Amino acid sequence: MDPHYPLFYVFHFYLFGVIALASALTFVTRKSPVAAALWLVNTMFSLAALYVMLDAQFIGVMQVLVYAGAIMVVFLFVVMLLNLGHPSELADARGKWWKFAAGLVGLGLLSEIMVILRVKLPQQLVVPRGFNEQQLQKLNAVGTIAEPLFKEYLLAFELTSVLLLVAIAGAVVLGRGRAAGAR
Amino acid sequence: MQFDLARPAQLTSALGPDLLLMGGAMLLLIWAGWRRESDEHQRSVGILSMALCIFTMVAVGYYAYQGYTATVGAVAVDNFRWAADEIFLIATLGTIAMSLDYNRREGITPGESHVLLLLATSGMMILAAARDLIIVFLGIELMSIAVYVLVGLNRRRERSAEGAIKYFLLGAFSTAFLLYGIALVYGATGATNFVAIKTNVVRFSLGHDPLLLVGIALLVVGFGFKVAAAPFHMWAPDVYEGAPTPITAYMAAAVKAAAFAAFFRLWLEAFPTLLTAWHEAVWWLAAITMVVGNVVALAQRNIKRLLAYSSIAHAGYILVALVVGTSFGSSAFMFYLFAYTMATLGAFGVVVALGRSGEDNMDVEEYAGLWSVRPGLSVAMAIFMLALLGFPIFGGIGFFAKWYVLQAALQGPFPQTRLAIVLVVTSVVSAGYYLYVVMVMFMKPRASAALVPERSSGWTSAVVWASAAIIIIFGLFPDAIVSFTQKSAPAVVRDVALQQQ
Amino acid sequence: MASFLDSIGYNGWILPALLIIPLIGAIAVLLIPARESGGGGVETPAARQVAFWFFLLEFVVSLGLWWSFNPADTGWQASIDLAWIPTWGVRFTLGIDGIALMMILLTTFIMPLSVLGSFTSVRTKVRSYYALLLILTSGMLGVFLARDLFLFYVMWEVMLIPMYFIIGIWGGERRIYASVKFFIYTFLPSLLMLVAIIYLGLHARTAAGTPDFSYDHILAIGSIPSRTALWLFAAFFLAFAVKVPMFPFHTWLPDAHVEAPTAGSVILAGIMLKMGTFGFLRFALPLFPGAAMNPTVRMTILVLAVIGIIYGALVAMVQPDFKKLVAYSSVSHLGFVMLGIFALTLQSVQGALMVMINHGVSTGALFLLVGIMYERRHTRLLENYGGIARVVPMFAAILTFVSLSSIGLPGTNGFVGEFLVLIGSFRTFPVLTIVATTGVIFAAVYLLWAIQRILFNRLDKPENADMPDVNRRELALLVPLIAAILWLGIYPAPVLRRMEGSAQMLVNRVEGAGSVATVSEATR
Amino acid sequence: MLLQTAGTLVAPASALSGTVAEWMWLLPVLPLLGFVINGLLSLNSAHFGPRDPNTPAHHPHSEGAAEAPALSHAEEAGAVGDDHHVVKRHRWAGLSSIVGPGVLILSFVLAAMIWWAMVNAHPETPFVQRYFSWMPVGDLQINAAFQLDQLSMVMILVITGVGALIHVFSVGYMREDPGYPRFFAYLNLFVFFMLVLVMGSSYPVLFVGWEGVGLCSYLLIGFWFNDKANADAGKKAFIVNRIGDFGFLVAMFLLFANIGVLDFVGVSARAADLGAGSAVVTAICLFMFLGCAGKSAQIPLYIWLPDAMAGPTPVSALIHAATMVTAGVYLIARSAVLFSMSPVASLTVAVVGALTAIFAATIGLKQWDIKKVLAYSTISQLGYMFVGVGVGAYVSGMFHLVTHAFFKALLFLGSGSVIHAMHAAYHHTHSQEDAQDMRNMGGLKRYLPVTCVLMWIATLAISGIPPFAGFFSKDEILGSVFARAQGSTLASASWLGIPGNILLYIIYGVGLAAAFLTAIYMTRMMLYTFHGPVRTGDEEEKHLHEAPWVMTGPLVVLGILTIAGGWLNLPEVITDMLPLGPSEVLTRWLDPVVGTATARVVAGAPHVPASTEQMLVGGAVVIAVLGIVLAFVRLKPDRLPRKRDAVPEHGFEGVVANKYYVDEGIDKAVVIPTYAVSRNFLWRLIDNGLIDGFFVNGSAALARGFGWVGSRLQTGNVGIYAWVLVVGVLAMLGAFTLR
Amino acid sequence: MLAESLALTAALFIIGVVGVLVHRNAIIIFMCVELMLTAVNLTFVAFSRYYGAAGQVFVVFVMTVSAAEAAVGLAIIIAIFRHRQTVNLKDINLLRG
Repeated sequence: MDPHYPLFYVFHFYLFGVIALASALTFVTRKSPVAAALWLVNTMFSLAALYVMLDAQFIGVMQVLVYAGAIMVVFLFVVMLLNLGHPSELADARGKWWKFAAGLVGLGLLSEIMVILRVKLPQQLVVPRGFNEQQLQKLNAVGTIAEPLFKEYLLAFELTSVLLLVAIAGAVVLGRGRAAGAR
Repeated sequence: MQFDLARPAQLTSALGPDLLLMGGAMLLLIWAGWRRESDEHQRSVGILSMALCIFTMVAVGYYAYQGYTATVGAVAVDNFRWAADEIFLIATLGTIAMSLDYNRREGITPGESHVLLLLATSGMMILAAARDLIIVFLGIELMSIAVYVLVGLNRRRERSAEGAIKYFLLGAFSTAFLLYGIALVYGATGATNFVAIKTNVVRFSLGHDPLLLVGIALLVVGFGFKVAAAPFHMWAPDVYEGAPTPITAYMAAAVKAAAFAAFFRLWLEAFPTLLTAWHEAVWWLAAITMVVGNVVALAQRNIKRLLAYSSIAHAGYILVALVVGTSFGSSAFMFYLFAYTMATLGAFGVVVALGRSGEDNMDVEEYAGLWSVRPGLSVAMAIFMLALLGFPIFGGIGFFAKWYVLQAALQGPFPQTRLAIVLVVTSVVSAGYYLYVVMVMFMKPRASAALVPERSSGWTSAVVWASAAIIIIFGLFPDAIVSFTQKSAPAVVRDVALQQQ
Repeated sequence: MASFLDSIGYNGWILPALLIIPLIGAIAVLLIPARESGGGGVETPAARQVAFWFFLLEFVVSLGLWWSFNPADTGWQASIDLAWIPTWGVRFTLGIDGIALMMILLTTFIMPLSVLGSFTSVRTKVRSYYALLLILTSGMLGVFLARDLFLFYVMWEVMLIPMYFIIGIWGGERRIYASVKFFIYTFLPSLLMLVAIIYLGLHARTAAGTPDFSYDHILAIGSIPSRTALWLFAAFFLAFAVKVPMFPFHTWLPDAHVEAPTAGSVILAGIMLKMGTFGFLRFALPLFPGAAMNPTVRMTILVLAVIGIIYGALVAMVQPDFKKLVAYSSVSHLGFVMLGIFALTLQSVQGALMVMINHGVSTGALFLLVGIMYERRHTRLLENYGGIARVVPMFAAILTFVSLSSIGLPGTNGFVGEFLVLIGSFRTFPVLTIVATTGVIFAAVYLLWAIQRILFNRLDKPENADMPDVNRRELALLVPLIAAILWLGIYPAPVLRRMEGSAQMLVNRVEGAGSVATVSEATR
Repeated sequence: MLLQTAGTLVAPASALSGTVAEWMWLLPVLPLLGFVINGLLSLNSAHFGPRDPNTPAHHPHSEGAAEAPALSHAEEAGAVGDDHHVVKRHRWAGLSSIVGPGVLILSFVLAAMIWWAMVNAHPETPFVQRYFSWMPVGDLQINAAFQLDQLSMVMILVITGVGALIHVFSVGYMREDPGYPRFFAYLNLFVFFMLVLVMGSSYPVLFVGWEGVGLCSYLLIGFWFNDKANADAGKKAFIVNRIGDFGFLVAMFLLFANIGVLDFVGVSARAADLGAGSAVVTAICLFMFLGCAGKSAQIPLYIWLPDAMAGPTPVSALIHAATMVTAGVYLIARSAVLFSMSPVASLTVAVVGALTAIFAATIGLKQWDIKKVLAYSTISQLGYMFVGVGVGAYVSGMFHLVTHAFFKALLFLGSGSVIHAMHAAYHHTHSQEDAQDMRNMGGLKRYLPVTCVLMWIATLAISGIPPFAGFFSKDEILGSVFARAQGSTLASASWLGIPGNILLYIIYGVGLAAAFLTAIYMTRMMLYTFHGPVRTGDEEEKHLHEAPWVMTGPLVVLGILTIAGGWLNLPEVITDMLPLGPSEVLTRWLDPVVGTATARVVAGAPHVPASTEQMLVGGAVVIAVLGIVLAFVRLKPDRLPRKRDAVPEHGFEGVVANKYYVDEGIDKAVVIPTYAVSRNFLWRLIDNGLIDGFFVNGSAALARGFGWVGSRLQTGNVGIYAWVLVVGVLAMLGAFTLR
Repeated sequence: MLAESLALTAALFIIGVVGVLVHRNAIIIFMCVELMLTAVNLTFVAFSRYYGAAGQVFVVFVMTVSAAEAAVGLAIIIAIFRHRQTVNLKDINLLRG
């Protein structure tokens, strides 16, 4: 771990990391969608905290708003709408042998992905120390995002708008089904 | 002229055709929502969408004719892109034409469906142009989300919904892998632009950087899913069967093509120097895909599933062109894409023309003795089957496509003789099911109870005959297309390929 | 005659014309307005006349080659050369040498007869049937004419589809199985050959970097490493050996021959099988002399050929079905051809060519006769016949005569071919040849026994007692074959002279290069 | 190459050019013409073949027919038409009976003229006429050319002469056969091929005739093809001949491979290159002899000839006695140059000939079918001829060939008229009796006096009683065997370790023994047929009568020839004693052809002293007489039971009567196994089972099986798909990271 | 803290994968996918400390995408539920073979 991190950050990073991991595990093991959703929200929160620890305050806020706020609420809404709340969806999870196998596969994947921990970034590309701080000083947390977003990644940004449009249209086409389906 | 992509104005004009399509689509969306949905309305929307497609094709053609180029940026401006775009647009055109009849028969009224097709196509065009991982990601999502909806378009058929959910869940799942891959590649190279990635890889000699390798692996998974390469193909048969037939055609032709276009550009522009790293993996991917697709197809009795597996097999063939990893390979890929799109469109066109409401006659055996009642359609179907089989003259351009891929495989710095052998042997296996369809149509006696399929209205048969004509004519004189595709390698790749040889 | 041909610039247009006439014919046949016929009659009977006249025209036109061909000139003749796919270095190049000449004449000679043979047997979908036959003709001629490997491959495959449909639609009970088997059986090796062809084309790449598939240029590459040459040869060998068919690769043939309609069988046996041997003569041997003359390879192929001779005869002997018997006899005859080709003396090669022609004529005639029998009694099983020589003397006489020519009785064509093959092969491979010569005995056994069971013995099937004898049409199609049998048997000299130059050139080329190669093998 | 010189250079040099010999091509063409005409006539379906003799309508006990020799049915069905109330003569019979014999007589006349021209010209070299090039391939130049020399002249005369007689005879014999024109067509075709055989100027051309006559014998044996037995016999004849032809072909290959020429002129010019006594020349001769054995019914390939008696009797006379079966002898004489160079081969020929002679003679002792007796006697006599040519006495071989043609043709035609009479008789009474079995005959001399007398002459001739033709020819052969044993290249050579001279003495002894047996069985035949009581049955007896003149006429002519034939080649021994005329005519006549070869064999050995020779001759005569006497003493024609109440012989006699069970043995040892193996092993197991079933369809089934498994994995449950996907991810990551 | 973030990302991502493998409830599986996406975001953020703010920009895009996916996905789930009255994938297997 690089020294120029204040202990406060480090401590909370680990703390919320552990929380995120724990609540993720709990989330996976839930049978009831509602419980799962709530545990997922918990994970999202702790991730938001982690973002803050990583100097990405704006993203942290977004995380809370979009994921925890919007997306998960929609999930819960659908769960309620379809009345799936109670764990009556029996035999939701697979048998224990499947779970065991799944665990093994997970460990296998983990062991393979873990090679990325031998990471060493090309130093020439890494921004000079303190650069991020200066940025934060110069243009505030929002500005640091807005700068590249509207310059370098303008095209991508515009594309997201089309993406959302597609999503809306699609949802409408599918959702207007009751009327159409009734015919 | 050359676009300076750093300047928004020029970037915009570099994206001219794409923007034309998107903007037009948005207008059409408004028009579609204007009236309460009805068959006439969806037809009007559809016809307008076809017009828009044609405009866009013209625009693309104009850009290609002008021979524009561009500075390295978020998007590429080269023949590769234009050729791909034209193919997407042809596929879209055919799909819309088919769905005009199909929707009427199946009672699919929302005109937005056509607009979604257009938007998905715009996503593909973005994919073909994308020179930045983020753009690739967004393009794929733009395309996929629209297609998720289109698969579930038929609200009456449970199978349609089932296909949609299967496609959606697995699609989102694979997207996660793709995204993770992007993240890791970004982390390893500090860049998302293809060219930048390549230069960084060379500069900092990241050939064995674990981050990069894992990232590439995950990217292979993501693209492999989109192009339905074994073992990431499992979704394809079910979804193809469930989706409305025109949409199936669209997925088999355009979606696959778009994913491949991005795949090729990424591989040839960003990772050419890592050939040794990814070569073996992709080699096996291609081989397994060819074998699985062709062998499992032998067991299929449902025409849509059969074509689904055939499309898997063809993904394998195209991957062979990718394994070669030269500009020659990419032009072979483009040619193959064209031939394959034509044959697939035509084949599904026949399926649409012969279908009955509710798609309850998708069993190949239902075509027994078709020749005696619908000679035209059965001959056309035979042409498409032979084209997919890669048979000369009768299969028209299909043969040249296979020939081109084989030539690419045997040429170049690393001749892929073994892969070529796998390709031809599996092609022979494929004869087992393509000929099965032909055999049923021509040699089986017509069942006494079988009722004569009603004549489909003009649009579908137009698609069928147009693609048949193109297949046969270019099957006799392919030179025009060959010479164009030879120029249509990703711009940056040329020099790289030359360096390698 | 030759001067007249020159005056009309015959050599300039004949080869493309040969390819185009049948296609025009096919279109013409398809354009005939459909007339469904009630009660089992023949649909659109006009189609068969039209087709027949087109085939006749084709034959007449091709006949000019006999005079316009110059035996002294061993190069390509009447050749034309057009651009087709420049970016791939593929050209539309046609030309003939003595070998191709005879094969073409054989084809154009057999086709009208086979059409005449299926006049009454084919009653449904008549137009498509004859259209397919016409297309098939173009394909087959294309194989003999092609001077560009790409073009050759295309034509080679093009033959497959029409035959697939002809067998599959108008064939017998197990037609579907037979047709699919035929298709896939021949498709696999030809695709392997495709790979080899591409390899060659890339190897013969021009200065501009585009591949080059022209036969002559590929012939000119001397620099194929011997191991690679072996593999390439293997690819070509498989493709041709299946088509021939040689001994272990022959099992598609009985099914295809038996199930195919008469015309189909005639064409299969008469012409298509020759594609394989022609391929050996035109491609496999000249392109890879080193590999072909490699002692192991050569010996293996020769042994297979001899096995084919004996094995085919023995298996033919025990067939209950006459058509199948004839089919297996083809295996035996083509064994002689392979023996002659790989024994590689002038006599044996010439003999092989003669056997190719003879087999086309005789076996074609036999299949036609089987068809005549079948049309009358709707059975091909020998046990359902017997003693019919008395009711159908004309048929009996012709069948006996044709069988004798197939047995190789001197004075008929069969003898000339087999004699030349054997006497030529004896010079290089005496022992094998002696074994092969026993084939003449077995040939007599199976065919004489068969015709005895058909024509002779007591006439104990009452339903045979009133079989009608051959009618005018059948006579009209059999007489030319009989004439050909006698002519080729008594005065084959003109044929031999026309083929001699090409055969000689082949032998010299392969022997020369082969010996060099074998030497280098030894030194390596 | 060399043949062209033969064609262009030799022919002008020949003394015959410019004479009537220029027309020799007409000799075969005439019969060919006859064939064409008769063939076309026969092709009208009204009376093509016989009614099926086995159809119940005509034969109430057609089941019983199985045991009875099929021959009877054939003869009956043919000679009289199975039912003379139904079958009229063939519509064109009249025309055929003019054309058929006519062409033969014409070509005989022409042959005679050519012969006369030859007599005047004394050509030393053969006269070769080249018509067109048959198979010109590089250094293999085979021309369609005819060659005329003394040897072929002899054959031509025999063929056309005897042939003409037999044709005339057939006019009567086949009178009522429904296939009348067809018969003459075949017969003419046969003569054509036979002439090609003897006139061909090279081995391949000769081979054309060689196989052609085989074909005709096949057609003629199976002439009454509606009887399976006849068809079988024909097939058997053809196939056995083919086995011989195989040898002939190989001989040709060897010749070409070693000296590169196949025409007689060229071979005799180049033969020296082979080297006398070399392995090659021996191989050539042995393979060629295999061919001769097939054609001339020598051990082991004699089996077809007895069955060949299924054909009409004139056929047996012409093809299976007079001409075709002697082709082998002709071939050896023609190839004298080669055989004389290989003592081993020559000895082989002699040994086989001797064995055949004695072997066939023993069988002949026990035959009841009159034609079978003659058949075996033919085989035995052919054996004699081979002994002759084998020991290098080519002239004597040819001499015996000629005389044998006379008397054997006479015998067969005689038997023909006998059978004809028997048929007529049996036919009137619709009896089912066997018309060829001697046990049903007896005492026929009263009804067929002419036939009886003539056949006795022939019998004496064949038994070697002076002054009939057979006596001279046979004695010449035996004498020359003895002479060779005294001293020759053969005597000095050794065969399978046995010294040549000893072997030759043995052969001589065997020859004498065979002569003895010949006398016995021929006398036996005559006794049972013409003497003793009539066993036909009283009713039939009324209908027995002599044949019409058209049949007896040729018999008479042949009888005269049989008596006079000996004068062709009187040995000096005789001419010294009595002034009968010029001696050794034939020898001198044939000298230009076989003289050198004979000389090479004799190798200047001293001539056998006249005294010894006279002694030998006397001995031979005595033995023959003894045989006849013995037969007269032992055989009791009046005690002979009729066929229907005859009991089959037992023990050795039974074995002999059943021809040593050779046919049965071959059936069991060769035919049935071959068929079984081909059917069950090659076809069923290898072809259908292994290649097709296992490899071809097996691989297809395998692919389908995998496909089935694959589609079963497609359970429709997305979870599974996710699993597969993740496993793929695992593999992919592994591929990239684990290395 | 790069390594830690990467490790945590991997862990969360794979937890998501395992969740997809063990669950049969469409909604829960979808949630697992969402978890995987978020996990990736952590990586981007972690890299953004080294390569500048671009990483954070990507996170914004990812969020948008997942929002869009959520909209469509839930619509689809509702559609299938309308047909089958269940979102349990083991009952959704008309399409097979």
